[in-house]
Amino acid sequence: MSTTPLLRASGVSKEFPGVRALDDVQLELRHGEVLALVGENGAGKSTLMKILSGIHPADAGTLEIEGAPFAPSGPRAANELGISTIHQEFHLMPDLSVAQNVFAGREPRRAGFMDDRALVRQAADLLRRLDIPLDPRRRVSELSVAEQQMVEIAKALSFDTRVLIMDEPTAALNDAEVRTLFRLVRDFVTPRTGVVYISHRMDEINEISDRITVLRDGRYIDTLDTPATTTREVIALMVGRQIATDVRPAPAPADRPVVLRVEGLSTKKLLRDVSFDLHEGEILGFAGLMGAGRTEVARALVGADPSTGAVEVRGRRVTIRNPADAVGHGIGYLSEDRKRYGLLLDQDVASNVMLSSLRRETRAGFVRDGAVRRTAADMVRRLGIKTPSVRQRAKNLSGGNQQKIVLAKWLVRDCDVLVVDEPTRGIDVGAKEEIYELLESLAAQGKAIVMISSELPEVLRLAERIVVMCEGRVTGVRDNAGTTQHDLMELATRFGGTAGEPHPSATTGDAR
Amino acid sequence: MTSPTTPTTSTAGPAPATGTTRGPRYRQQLQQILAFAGLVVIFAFFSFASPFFLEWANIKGILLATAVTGIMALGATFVIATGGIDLSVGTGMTLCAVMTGVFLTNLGLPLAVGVLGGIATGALLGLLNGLNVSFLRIPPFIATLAMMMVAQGLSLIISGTKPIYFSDVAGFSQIALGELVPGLPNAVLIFFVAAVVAGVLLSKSLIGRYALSIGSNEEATAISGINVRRWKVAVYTLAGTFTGLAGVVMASRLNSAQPGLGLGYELEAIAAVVIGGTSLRGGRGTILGTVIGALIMSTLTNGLRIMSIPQEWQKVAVGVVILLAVYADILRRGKDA
Amino acid sequence: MTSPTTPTTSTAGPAPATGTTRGPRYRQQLQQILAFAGLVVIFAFFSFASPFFLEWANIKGILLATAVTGIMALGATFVIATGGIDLSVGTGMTLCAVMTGVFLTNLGLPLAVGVLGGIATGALLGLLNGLNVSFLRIPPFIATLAMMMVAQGLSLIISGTKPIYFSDVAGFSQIALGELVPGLPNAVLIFFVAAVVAGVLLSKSLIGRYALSIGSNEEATAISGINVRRWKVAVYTLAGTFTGLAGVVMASRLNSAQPGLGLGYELEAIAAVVIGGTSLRGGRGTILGTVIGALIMSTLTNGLRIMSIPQEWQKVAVGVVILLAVYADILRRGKDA
Amino acid sequence: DDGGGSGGGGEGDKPYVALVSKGFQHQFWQAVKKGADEAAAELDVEVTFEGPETETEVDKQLSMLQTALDKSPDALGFAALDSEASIPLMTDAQSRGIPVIAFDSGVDSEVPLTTVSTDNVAAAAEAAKHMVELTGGKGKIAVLGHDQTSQTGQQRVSGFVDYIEENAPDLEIVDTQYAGGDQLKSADAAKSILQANPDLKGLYGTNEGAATGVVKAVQELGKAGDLTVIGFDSGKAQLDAIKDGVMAGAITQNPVGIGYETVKAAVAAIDGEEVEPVIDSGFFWYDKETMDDPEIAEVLYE
Ligand SMILES: Nc1ncnc2c1ncn2[C@@H]1O[C@H](COP(=O)(O)OP(=O)(O)OP(=O)(O)O)[C@@H](O)[C@H]1O
Ligand SMILES: Nc1ncnc2c1ncn2[C@@H]1O[C@H](COP(=O)(O)OP(=O)(O)OP(=O)(O)O)[C@@H](O)[C@H]1O
Ligand SMILES: [Mg+2]
Ligand SMILES: [Mg+2]
Repeated sequence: MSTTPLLRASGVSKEFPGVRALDDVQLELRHGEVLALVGENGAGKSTLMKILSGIHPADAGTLEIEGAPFAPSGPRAANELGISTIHQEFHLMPDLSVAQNVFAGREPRRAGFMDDRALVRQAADLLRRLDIPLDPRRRVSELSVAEQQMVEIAKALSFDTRVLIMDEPTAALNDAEVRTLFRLVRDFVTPRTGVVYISHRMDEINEISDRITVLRDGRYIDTLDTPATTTREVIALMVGRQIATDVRPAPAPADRPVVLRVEGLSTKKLLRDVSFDLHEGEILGFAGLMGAGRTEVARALVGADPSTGAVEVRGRRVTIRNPADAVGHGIGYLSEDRKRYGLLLDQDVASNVMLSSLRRETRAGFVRDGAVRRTAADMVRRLGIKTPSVRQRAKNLSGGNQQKIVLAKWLVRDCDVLVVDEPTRGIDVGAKEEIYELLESLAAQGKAIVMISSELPEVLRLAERIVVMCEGRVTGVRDNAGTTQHDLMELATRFGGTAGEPHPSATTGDAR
Repeated sequence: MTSPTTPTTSTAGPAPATGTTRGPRYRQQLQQILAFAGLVVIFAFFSFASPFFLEWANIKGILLATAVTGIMALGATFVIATGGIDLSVGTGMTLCAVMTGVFLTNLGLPLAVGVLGGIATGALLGLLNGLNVSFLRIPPFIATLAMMMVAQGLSLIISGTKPIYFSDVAGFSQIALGELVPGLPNAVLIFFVAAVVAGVLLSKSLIGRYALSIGSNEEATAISGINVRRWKVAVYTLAGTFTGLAGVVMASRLNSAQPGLGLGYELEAIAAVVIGGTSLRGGRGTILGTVIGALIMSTLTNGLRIMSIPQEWQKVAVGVVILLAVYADILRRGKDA
Repeated sequence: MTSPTTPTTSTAGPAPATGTTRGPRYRQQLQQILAFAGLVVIFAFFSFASPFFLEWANIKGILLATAVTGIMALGATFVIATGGIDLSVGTGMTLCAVMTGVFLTNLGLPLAVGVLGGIATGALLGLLNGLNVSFLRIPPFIATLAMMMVAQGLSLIISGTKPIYFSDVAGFSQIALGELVPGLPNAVLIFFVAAVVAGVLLSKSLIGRYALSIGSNEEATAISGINVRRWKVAVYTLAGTFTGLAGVVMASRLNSAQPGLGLGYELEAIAAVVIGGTSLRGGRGTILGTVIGALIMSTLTNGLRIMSIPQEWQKVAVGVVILLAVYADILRRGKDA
Repeated sequence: DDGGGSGGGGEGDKPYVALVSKGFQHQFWQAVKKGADEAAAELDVEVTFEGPETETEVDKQLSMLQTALDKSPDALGFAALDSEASIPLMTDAQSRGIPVIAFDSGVDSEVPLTTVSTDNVAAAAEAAKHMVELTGGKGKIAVLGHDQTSQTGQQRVSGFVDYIEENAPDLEIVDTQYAGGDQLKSADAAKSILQANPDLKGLYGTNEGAATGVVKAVQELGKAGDLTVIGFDSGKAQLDAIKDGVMAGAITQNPVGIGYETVKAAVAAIDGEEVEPVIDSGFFWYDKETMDDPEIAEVLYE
């Protein structure tokens, strides 16, 4: 191994209007290593990667690959230099198939025309080699977020790549998929290649990375050898304070009234007879593998998808035909797909935060803009959203801060029942803990929360009871106390229906 | 570093860059003032080119010529803000004029009732468009194209393919041509008042905010608990109401309902909206922009005519000037666009 | 996916969703066959309603009436697939016809040269549209609206506002009306051949794939390293080429270039595309759909005429049937849409 | 198939005459239709009447003609937007043995048995003659046309312009604009003309829409009586303007007569009778004084 690093960036600065995203930042990737890049939301990680992959030009600084200076003129140029990137925000063409997305711009041709059969074959080969169970002919718009992430990964690995940049590739994945991904990363790393790996999940970083570079507020802080460092130290460098982990929720009082009762929820596509109760002040966790149907439960519940079954709110049977009805009954839903179902990307922070509650901020039918901005600014402060002003467009915020905006929207709306689907997707450790505390304080105020998460530690950290799903069915309900990740995993992989508990149901209390 | 191809900037959606920090609202204002500057340049040019251009009678003529299309364009702005389109405004306006004629002339109803009836006809057309788009999920282009044909057919059928005259309806022609404000025809006054109302509705009321939200991201708006279907129906109905008002104003100006008219007006209205900076993809739009867009169109036509430019050259000139005006606007907004 | 990496028996992964596994292609075909069924229903209805409808002469008439708009619609499909729009196809076609007239009649060039010149005119118009849209970043609606006016003006200027006749150009009228395949006018043959070419281009070649890709997500396409700007120029140029072909066919059918014609044809062409299932938002579209959309429009018009339905009612009927046809299509596609 | 002899089209056993005109929505064409319907009732035949939306849509008219032929009518009435373009279909009609009657303007072909028409050039010249008289043959005048490209539209301008140029050298035509025959746009265009030429002596509108627009413009600018306005065709707005003195007078053709004579000639042709090769339906100048004459009142429509 030579002493010249595979990739080096030094003195890189980048300014967006009103935001100094990067200030004299350096980064060095050695041959054959996985370098983790960590930092709080808005620290500048994605910006640095976008500079390396030719999406943004840097204001200052030099980039070298194998010691040779380079300046990618665009993403294609970066690819040709051997740098490929899995961006935090997906860049997929939803109307095209998986295969067409993976090989966009590099379609196999025959006699001047595209050879679609070869395209599908190549894609199928690639997916098989990567052990990603996806049909290459499926349309991307039909995929779940996790599956879309898989497409992005396959695409990045389809190049002849020396430097692989992964910007929060596991944010949408659950443990099983993370395993698959890590195997891919290990297979990828050879003495001539290297990986830059961005994540907010410390356990992953400990497992996969060789060294860790820390950014804070757009500045380079330090680079550490992973084996010689503890998570605690890294977090302290990132956020400048200590964070407690390994907490579990306090056992809940027994006699709380049922706020929401779901009975026999089914959809044409996936769900089979899903039932559960939700009590006042309770956080109910939902665990399961990709495609287990947790998101679909949430969508069916709020009327975003058609379904059959009964829903009772505080004992009263309600009909929910669309999310507006749901909100009318005090049920809010925070989607896992913030870009598609969460944000108005072209509108400002204030409009996004206030979208669900706008009606409340009107006088005589007119919107009180002053009040709207004040409330939004309050939320920005409370959640520590990094933005120059509430008039910044949502599009220009970092991924984690965008997620906070979506959360803020529902906090302002103040629903009795809040269904949060992957609420901490892309949120840094420090902020994550703040959000946990926030959810707990909401519960303490008597709100009921359904929390869907692919991170089992997160589920165990917050939920008093945990519903586990597999293939659209509830395969078990566990109380937090005494339950391990392994137990949940076992329930989540009960394929084939009949096996398992005879009548899995999350319903508690007396029958109807 | 080398200059990037900035692939992130699509022509449609404004992307990150200079000026963004000051917030969209500030930028919007700047944008509008400068779009206004474009109009001023056109004005200045014609003032030099023709001594008659700046006479009040001519300015009045321009304003009057803007009124009908302008009123339609106000409504169209809301529809376009949602990412939809309304092709039925032209012939719809005619149907409203014809219905006003039926109410006032054939049925002899009182003036106010007839006028409200004409406007209500427009609202009804808009309601139907909205229901088709929202509940039957027919793409707006198709739904309103169909409505455009139906309205055209109905105008001819109801009127018996004959103009309906309002000569016997006392005061009807005063609606457009009377001068409540001395020197300013009421049609222009109605246009301005309607613009102010539309402006307030778009920027300050729920219907406008939700229209822009729907245009920005319909799915996210729905998941946020807004009844997107119902608000879309409301938006199309509102647009139809403006169409109805345009129909009444036109009928009043011509003192007759001409059933054969109207086709092609929808394109002018949409053009005014788009020149005014509202994106056909939805999510952004302003009423001031639309008013300026409509004024640019009619000022151009008037100026070229007053210069006695031959008709065929007028078309070329209008085309080129629109290109230039919009390009200048894009340049001004810089990388932001 | 956990330790044993074969969680389900389905090779397609853990997506038990019905139908989706068979892939987009299968569904698209199904969809098209069923859209075709819509056309068949219309056909069947008119066959019962009028004894003249199914006569070959009438079918020929329908096909001939479809040819010109149909050819324009083929090109428009590509533009719409990118999420753009081309309003200049109508008057652009006229300009191409006029230029063909100039080449053949005024300049007396050989037939082939004149025809190619006409088509090249279209390509040039398309190129200009493409440059305006891609490089000047003018919204497609505005860029092509301006081109629509410019082309209209130029047609009038170049022709001196008079039709140019091809009576002296031997064989010219055979281009549209000759019958290489006995009983089938060449115009129809040209339309079909053009449709096949367009179909292959859209579904099998890079230009089609990238057009759909751009329409689906322009940013992502650019990030995939595809030169979006250049491909957009190519797409508009291709559309212009079809416009040129339409112009030549139109000129040949009329044996003259009519400079006043063309306005309004763009709407018909776009309607054919949209009725055929191509979304105005871009990203999806098929040529077979466009052909069927064009046939639905002209069959409707013809059938209602042959039933001697009064003209004003024809409009209403066409509007309503288009709504029904598209709604049926939406119902059929169900939640998929 | 067979030559479509009697008993071919339509329902019932009445002879069927298909009329394909140049337009449909304009009052002029509605008047033609009215005449045709009158004749149909009188002669007990079935008549259909169709025309494209604007007079530029040559190909749409051909499609209508094609469909009409496919209905195997017993006779066909046709007002060609472009003679040249319709030659193949005329030949087709002949080969199917369908007699063709041309109306409005002639069809440049041997096929039609007769042509029922008005001479637009002469009619426009008549308008010019009155313009010269009423303005004293001196000063500036302007023309507001309705259609720049259709034959009728061009003839109504050129007949006027040619007459002025030949007979009134001191009368200067300062501007000719077109506004598509749309009242609203015509009004705006006429206002621009008046605005650019404050000393205008006369303004001529070439069809109902254009003339009505001119009247509107003059009224809106408060210039009634300041200049000589001459119109074309009729319609209530024009008749009122003449009564009120805003308009000096107008030319009218005899659209009802055209429709009537066309159907009459068609029926004669079906019955195998001889028809005159040209049937001139004539045109009239009318003004405040003459508009109530029975002969003229008959050809005017509201
Ligand atoms: N296009 C842009 N325009 C304006 N500001 C931007 C733009 N892109 C990023 N920023 C700002 O630059 C800063 C750094 O953002 P970046 O996306 O690099 O953060 P990050 O470290 O990736 O955060 P996260 O963990 O939330 O993804 C943020 O404050 C963000 O708001
Ligand atoms: N918007 C969508 N359109 C079509 N299919 C979808 C959509 N969202 C999810 N699916 C499909 O529905 C199935 C169930 O996914 P769902 O999102 O409910 O699972 P999940 O348990 O939330 O897991 P994850 O979110 O990790 O995928 C998946 O196979 C997915 O492909
Ligand atoms: Mg990031
Ligand atoms: Mg999910």
